[in-house]
Amino acid sequence: MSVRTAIVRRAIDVSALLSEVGDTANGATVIFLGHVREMNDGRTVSGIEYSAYGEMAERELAAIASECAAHFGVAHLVAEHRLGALELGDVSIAIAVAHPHRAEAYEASRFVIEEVKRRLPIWKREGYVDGTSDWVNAAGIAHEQRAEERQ
Amino acid sequence: MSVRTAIVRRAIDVSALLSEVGDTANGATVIFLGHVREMNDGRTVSGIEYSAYGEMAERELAAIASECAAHFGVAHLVAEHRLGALELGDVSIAIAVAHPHRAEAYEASRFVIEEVKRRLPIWKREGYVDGTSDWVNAAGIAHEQRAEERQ
Amino acid sequence: MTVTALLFASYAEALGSDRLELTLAGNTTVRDVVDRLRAMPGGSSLPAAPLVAVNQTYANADQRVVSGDEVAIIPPVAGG
Amino acid sequence: MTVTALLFASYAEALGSDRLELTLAGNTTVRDVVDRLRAMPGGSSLPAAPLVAVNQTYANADQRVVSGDEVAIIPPVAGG
Repeated sequence: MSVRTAIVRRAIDVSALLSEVGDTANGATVIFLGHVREMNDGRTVSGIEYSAYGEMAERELAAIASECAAHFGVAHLVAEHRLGALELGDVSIAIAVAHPHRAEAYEASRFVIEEVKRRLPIWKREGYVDGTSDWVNAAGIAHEQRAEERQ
Repeated sequence: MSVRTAIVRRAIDVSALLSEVGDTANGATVIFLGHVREMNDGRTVSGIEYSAYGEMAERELAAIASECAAHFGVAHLVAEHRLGALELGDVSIAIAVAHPHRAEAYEASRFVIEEVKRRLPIWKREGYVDGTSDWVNAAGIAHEQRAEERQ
Repeated sequence: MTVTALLFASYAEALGSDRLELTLAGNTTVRDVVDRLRAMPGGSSLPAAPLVAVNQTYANADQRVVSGDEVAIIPPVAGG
Repeated sequence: MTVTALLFASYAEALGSDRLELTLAGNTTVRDVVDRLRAMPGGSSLPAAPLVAVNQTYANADQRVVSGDEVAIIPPVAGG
């Protein structure tokens, strides 16, 4: 079994991730890619600046991957999240999971992205073609709920 | 929206599929890869020969993709299934789905592989390291059930 | 009337052929084609009610077949 | 005692800093650190009960903080 995670400031090489999880023991590989999307909430996006609480993000991503590997028994898991200025279509996150069976490969992949969205301390400032920009608060409601649970 | 499916007799180029579904309108891409696995039911596999009812397999795969696109509203879907003699680790099927949202991307991807397993007229003869070989009947029970439903 | 029976994988091995031209009486169904194949040498390895496609579309056992139809007997599929 | 408060994204913009050294009395909790930050210029944009991590682990509002702790106020996350 191999598990590797990284917070990176360079382009994510999807083919390299694929090679990394590939071996002859597994029947199924599921790859999830998140991209910078042109439209968000009706506004035309020109790019996104990703920032993070770097050290904690590295720890949390590693923790998510460990939990996933333990829970689903994945054979190989590689996850990279990119920071910095991303352009339209750029890959912001890539998750590659290999498993002997497909059901677990899908579930493990989904687990990682959902936990990333829930708890990875990363923020994005979306730039729009009209020259404005805004912090994206996609997880705002979940965030308030989590904060309240902790009171 | 673009949908393309193919039954091929050459290696599947996963990077090419990725480029094909990539654009700036979609936030999520899910790729499923099926591989030739070294162990199956406790026997050590040396390779698999895939054969098909070729024309019908092409029609069914195209039908599955159309149903998927209509049901999940996927933006881009490319699926290729390989035939012929495959070695350990070779990709037998690749399914790439791009969607504005990740939940639908996962569900659409899963839909395609489950329907492929259920109804694509493709067979595999597994070769083992001991020199023997056998037709694989992984979907045997489902098959008997489907046949009975049709009586 | 004549229909073309297609056989694949283990079924083709059992009957020693992947394509047979069958001459049948009129008023024929998928079930009749299967019964004919099962009566041939090696045909007993076919299940009584296999999955069948007529002209590349899955069909019920009581579906009518007409002259020129392509009737494929589909072993348990194993794609993916 | 002294703790380091870390601020990110919109919270860092609101307080005009991404890192503040705070001197606090003993017997201090996460909630006390948040209250101190909210009393500072621009601090009113912080929610009364934001998500907080102490030394890079998510923490409850009543968790004790000790001298040298790194207390991060976490805006709504938006990774992926």
